[in-house]
Amino acid sequence: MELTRRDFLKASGAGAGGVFLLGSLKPVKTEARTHISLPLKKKIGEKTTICPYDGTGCGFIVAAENGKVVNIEGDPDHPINQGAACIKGQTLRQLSADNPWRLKKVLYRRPGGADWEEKTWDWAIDEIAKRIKKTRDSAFVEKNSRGVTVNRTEAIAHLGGSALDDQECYLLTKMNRALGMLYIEHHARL
Amino acid sequence: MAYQEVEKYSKPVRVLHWFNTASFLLLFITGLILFIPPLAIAAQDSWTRLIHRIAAVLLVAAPVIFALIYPGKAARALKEAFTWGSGDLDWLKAAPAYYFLADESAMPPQGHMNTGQKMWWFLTVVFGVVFVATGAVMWFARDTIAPTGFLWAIFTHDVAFIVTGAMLFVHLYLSVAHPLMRPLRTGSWSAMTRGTVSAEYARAHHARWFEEITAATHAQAAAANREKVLVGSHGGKTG
Amino acid sequence: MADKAILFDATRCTACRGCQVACKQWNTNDEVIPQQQDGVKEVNTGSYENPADLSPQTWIKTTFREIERNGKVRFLFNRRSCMHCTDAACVKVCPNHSVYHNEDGAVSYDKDTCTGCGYCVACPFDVPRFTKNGLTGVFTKMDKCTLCTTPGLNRIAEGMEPACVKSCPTDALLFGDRDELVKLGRKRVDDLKVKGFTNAYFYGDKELGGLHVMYVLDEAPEVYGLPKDPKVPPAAIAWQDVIQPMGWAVGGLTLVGLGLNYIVAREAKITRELPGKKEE
Amino acid sequence: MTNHWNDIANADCILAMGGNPAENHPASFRWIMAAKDKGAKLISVDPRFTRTSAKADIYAPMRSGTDIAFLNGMIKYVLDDIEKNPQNYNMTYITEYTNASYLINPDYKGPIELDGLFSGYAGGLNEADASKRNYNKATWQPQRDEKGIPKQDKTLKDPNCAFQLLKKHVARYTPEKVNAICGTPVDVFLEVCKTYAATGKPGKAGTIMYAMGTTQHTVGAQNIRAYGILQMLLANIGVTGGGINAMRGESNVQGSTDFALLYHILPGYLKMIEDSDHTLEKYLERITPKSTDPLSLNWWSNTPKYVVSLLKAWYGGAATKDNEFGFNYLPKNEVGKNYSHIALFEAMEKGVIKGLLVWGQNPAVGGPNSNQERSAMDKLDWMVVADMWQTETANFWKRPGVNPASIQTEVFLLPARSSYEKEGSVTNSGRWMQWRYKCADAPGEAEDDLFMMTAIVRKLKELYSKEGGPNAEAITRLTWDYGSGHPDVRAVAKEINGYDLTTGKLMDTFANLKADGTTTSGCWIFCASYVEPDKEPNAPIPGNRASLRDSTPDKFNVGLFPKWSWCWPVNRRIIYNRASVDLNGVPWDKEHPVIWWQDGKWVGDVPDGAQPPMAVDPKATKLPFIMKPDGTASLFGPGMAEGPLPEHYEPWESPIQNLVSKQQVNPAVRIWRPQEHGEPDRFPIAASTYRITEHWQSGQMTRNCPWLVQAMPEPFVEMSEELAAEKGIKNGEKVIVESARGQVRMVAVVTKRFKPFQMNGKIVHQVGLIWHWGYIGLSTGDSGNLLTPHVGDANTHIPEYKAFLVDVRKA
Repeated sequence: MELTRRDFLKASGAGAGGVFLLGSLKPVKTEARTHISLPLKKKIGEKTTICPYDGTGCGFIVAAENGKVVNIEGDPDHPINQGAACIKGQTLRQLSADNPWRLKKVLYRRPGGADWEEKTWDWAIDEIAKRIKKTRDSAFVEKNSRGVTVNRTEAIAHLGGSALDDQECYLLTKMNRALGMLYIEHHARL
Repeated sequence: MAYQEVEKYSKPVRVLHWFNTASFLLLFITGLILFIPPLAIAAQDSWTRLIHRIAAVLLVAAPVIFALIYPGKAARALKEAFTWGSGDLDWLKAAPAYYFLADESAMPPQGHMNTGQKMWWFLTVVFGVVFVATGAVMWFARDTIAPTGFLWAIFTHDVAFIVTGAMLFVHLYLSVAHPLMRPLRTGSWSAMTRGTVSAEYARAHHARWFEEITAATHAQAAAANREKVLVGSHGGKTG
Repeated sequence: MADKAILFDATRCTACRGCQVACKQWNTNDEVIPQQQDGVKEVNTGSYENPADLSPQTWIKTTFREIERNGKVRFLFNRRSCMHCTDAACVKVCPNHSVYHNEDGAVSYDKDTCTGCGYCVACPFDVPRFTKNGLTGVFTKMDKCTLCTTPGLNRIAEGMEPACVKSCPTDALLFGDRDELVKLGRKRVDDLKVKGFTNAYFYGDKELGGLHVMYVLDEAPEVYGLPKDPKVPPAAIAWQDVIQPMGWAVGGLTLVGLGLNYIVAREAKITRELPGKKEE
Repeated sequence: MTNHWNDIANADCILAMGGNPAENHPASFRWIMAAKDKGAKLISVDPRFTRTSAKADIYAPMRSGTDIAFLNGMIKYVLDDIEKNPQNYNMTYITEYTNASYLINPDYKGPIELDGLFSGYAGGLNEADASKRNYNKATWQPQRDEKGIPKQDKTLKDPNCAFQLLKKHVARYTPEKVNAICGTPVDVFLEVCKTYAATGKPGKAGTIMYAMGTTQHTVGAQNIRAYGILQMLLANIGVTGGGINAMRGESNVQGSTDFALLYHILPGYLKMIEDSDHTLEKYLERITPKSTDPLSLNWWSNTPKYVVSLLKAWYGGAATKDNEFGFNYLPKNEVGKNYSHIALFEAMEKGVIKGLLVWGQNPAVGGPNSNQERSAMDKLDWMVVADMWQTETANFWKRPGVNPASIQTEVFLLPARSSYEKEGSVTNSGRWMQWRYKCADAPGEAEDDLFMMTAIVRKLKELYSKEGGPNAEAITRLTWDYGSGHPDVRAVAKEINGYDLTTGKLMDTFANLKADGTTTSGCWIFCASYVEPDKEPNAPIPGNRASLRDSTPDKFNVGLFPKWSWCWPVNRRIIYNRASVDLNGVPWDKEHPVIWWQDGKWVGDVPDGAQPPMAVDPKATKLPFIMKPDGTASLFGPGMAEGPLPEHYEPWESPIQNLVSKQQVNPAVRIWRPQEHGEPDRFPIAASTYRITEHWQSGQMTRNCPWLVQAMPEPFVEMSEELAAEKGIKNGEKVIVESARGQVRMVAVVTKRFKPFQMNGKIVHQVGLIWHWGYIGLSTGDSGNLLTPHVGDANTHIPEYKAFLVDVRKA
């Protein structure tokens, strides 16, 4: 039988079938694919920091774009951790401003209040300074019972500092002692 | 001879057929993605798999609703799928000569469905059950079943897909493309679109059935409800 | 390019779990921080091992096991993540070839073409995890470790170690050419045997054609929760090797057959019934 | 730390006791592993099997609070072994560098004679009266010759010499006794002794890594003393891979201690002024140690220079010779009065304290007996909290079971910046002062603490100038010159370093500080940290040595990294390093030398005193322990509150009677709430609190991070399978743990890692609780500190978190 062109076209079902059949003979094992080359979505940072958790003092590199943290990983040059990090160090990025649990505003709780109120820095600093002065002045001991100048107050106490920077700790001591405070404690015992 | 038309499939049956055709094609196409990897890009965000599920629900729901409304028809149809006789064997013997050489001589008389149609219908019922069972495992038991169970469900589902897929080609081909099925208005195509076939066609290809219905007609001897079975000339359309 | 691999030395791991979060940090997993109290719905089931399982956001986790032998307790730590098998069931079974071996030997995947079909549950290590579409409940994408070769986050291509390896303080994780690490791993296991760890085992050397995450263990693999003789499940082999070609073959043969039938039957019909008359 | 983190790699044996580095200082394990790679042995002594124990060569279980029995047993082993095998020990070190040879006051009597007490006790056995719970230490002193130099017997044979007294003292702590007290199996204990004593050989080094597990006991300071004695007998102080190394729990708890955020000191460990110090002169007289021994450098004799330089830094031009450099601006502690953490909260409850300033601390979770500490805050008029997060302390008025309306305290909560949102330095455990930079923006209006305190001080200066007030000049004349806008942290760092007022230049070294008011230094030990730019031109911030980032190894390649950041004092990486060499200046360990006398000078680390070695120039030389008045390390320590030698006493709440003496509890211990004492019949189970890797302190910094919450989602109490079976508790179930102070509800972790102790035939169960949780934040739960008592160590008043009694039941 002679096939016309039209016949051939009509038999295209058979043609498609052939293609299908060839497909089934194709080796199944897929070749290793080369990497799809895309520029890194994250940059590795340049600025260094020290882990705020325990006292090992591991180094980290922070990458930020427009002030927003995109990546934090161990500082490979740091002699102590050499780029490594434990689970807490690896979590540093979740301490960033992106964490909705971070405090963003000055908050104030009035006496007997059931909740917080948002306030401004100026207001808070004014009020805090007034409270400190009032409490200090009303419970200030200039001389003890033997007449020795002691210039102290027990009415104001200080707690904390181990999560702060050296310079801040130093200034806190300076401020506390200038105010005459004695009850000064931080995490060293806890 | 005047064209006389015989109703082969009632309207609800036809509606069901085309409804299921649509669902099945949706299932077929969204399932085919697994066999034609370049199509995967079209399957982004699982929407093809969502369509697959919706179509699956429709595919199951339609016959169930049909069976609830027309329990008699459903029962008859099911019975038909599971009723086999020696005539079917004869048909199988005669089929190659018929379908390749257009030699009808050995063809035994056929009932409402010929053996080939019955095979298709039988497999549709059986594989429908297989699809539904394995599909249900894949859909609902994915988190709970052991991976092996899931994998064998996939395996079975996909084997069923291949078999039914191949049969779908055959079905379509025989319904609309096979040279003997032309012109379309005379045979299966007509039966599933308009619901009727020509009496001539019915007599030629479904002699047993034709006899059954004509015998019934004779028994009722010119009864007033003759039109119910033997429909009058559709002259306008077929003339 | 030579295959790369990770060598995990269980005798050096202290379970600090830096790797577990380093992976999340780099791959930006778990970015949404719950706003309400107790918003992280995890419970402690009586173990340090949390979360209880891998997830689309947890691609690697540290496992904890306690055993007691001759009155001595041992606290064993292991790493659970994708093993990057050479005979990878997931690669084998993936209908769309979305899961693939890349040039480093790692098993990576193309998230764009993953349909979430779930066939990769064939993994003998139970690693792939799926995200559900919140609206439809349909699984959308598979996720797992890519050995830090995810396009756009590919540390290896940038000459860096995977995030987990970099994070490890005790060098329990090493990254490098697989051949070199195999030598090192075998040597370490031999050393352990000399030290009296008679069950010491180098896992991943031969398993599944060679894993790209290998384990120096001082106990038998089962003690560390690793399957002794992992296999690609038959159903998975059946998929790409049998079902898919069978699909193509059956479909193809059917079409070929129908096409031939058409040609033959048409001729027959013309000659037999209506000589000279052309159809429509 | 006497040494530093990298130095651990040089150790031949590491004793992790009272600390769990794998859990709480995971990065440090890098260096433990490095040591192990070279063959070092790791010993883990802990009541429970920890992540550190998992990597240890030897694990020795020890009931919490029995460290001294254990350590005295080790000391006894060493002393016995010295007698048998002196060649295995560094006898030169012991005789020349420690006070082993000192003859002690013949009137001295110890616990053997006095059944658990030392001579000089003011009260009787188990004295209840707090005022009598102390010692007169006169009989503990060494005998001195007419020049004031201690009398010595370098043969160490004299029965009255410190060495022999120590030997006699520890003779009671046999391995069997240790086993009966600590519950440590005898064979395991002897293995520990043998392994660790092997570091006594010259050239070998052993390090002790400890943390709060050692210190948070009624005998915390004596526990450290026991470490000191052991390390001196093994010649492990001053050498590479040796030392007594406190692993600090906060990034800057070293710095905040150095800068004296503690009641009893001023910056640089200068003793706090007291009532009796009527004048500056009297004060300096009291706090400056004296020595007449020409061989003793007695570095603390420079104290007046540091005090005056501090006063000049604080009061500048207002500090003149005429007003004793502003001495009277500063307050004086009442003699003998305790202002420590527990005392502070007791005073708060009594209403003495009206205002509280809290800078990133959270005692409502972290404080002992937190129920008391939370309710004491009700008495405050006001509270200022600077923090990055909402804390339980700031929200004490929201605590469960309390009606906020009934609490009248005003609370100001100031949003703080994180460590990488501001600039400044922190000092790590190894005393490295490391600079960090502002790397990212802070959320909202968050400000750094520097800004807050500066704003407050500026405002106070304004108020006191305007309105006056008592001792107003102390505030108005306080120097605070760090720019007019946001305070310049580098200016503060320079003030800490100090200036030469005659030249106006930054000081180069504290050796040049003067007592005449011509120099300043805010903290003398940090002098030399920030010098003129031309003195340190290569630092990223020229002159700022804390910013140095050059990790070039040191001359001997022992991991000192002298050009990485800066370490106090004067960049000396290993303190007491003069003890690392023999009398000729040759290192005991030539493979890992710290310093070496070569060609007439010291090379290597910055030496502890530049004088020549003892045998090279016996006249000009100095004894190695330059911070001790006598120049030697104290095997016998006359300065301690409860005795010159460590003696075992049971914790305040203990399941058993003291097996060593009739003295049950440390006779000098401070007990605040005797009525809250839990009795063993009601609370039979020993308990301890501890921290875990995944969380940190009171939890704000970790409980608000989903990655960490996911990794450890709930607080738990760990217990043995045996105890759980006894109580019908299944792993993962909720249980109630109760003490005499309160109760907590936690998940039970039933584990093989806890085992009941066999104590002298009695089974003692022990449980362990973590305390990182509270009622505020992303993840909430109970803190183990609701159970801990208000009882403190006799010297430091550190609370006893680590040993108390509880009962456990199914919730």
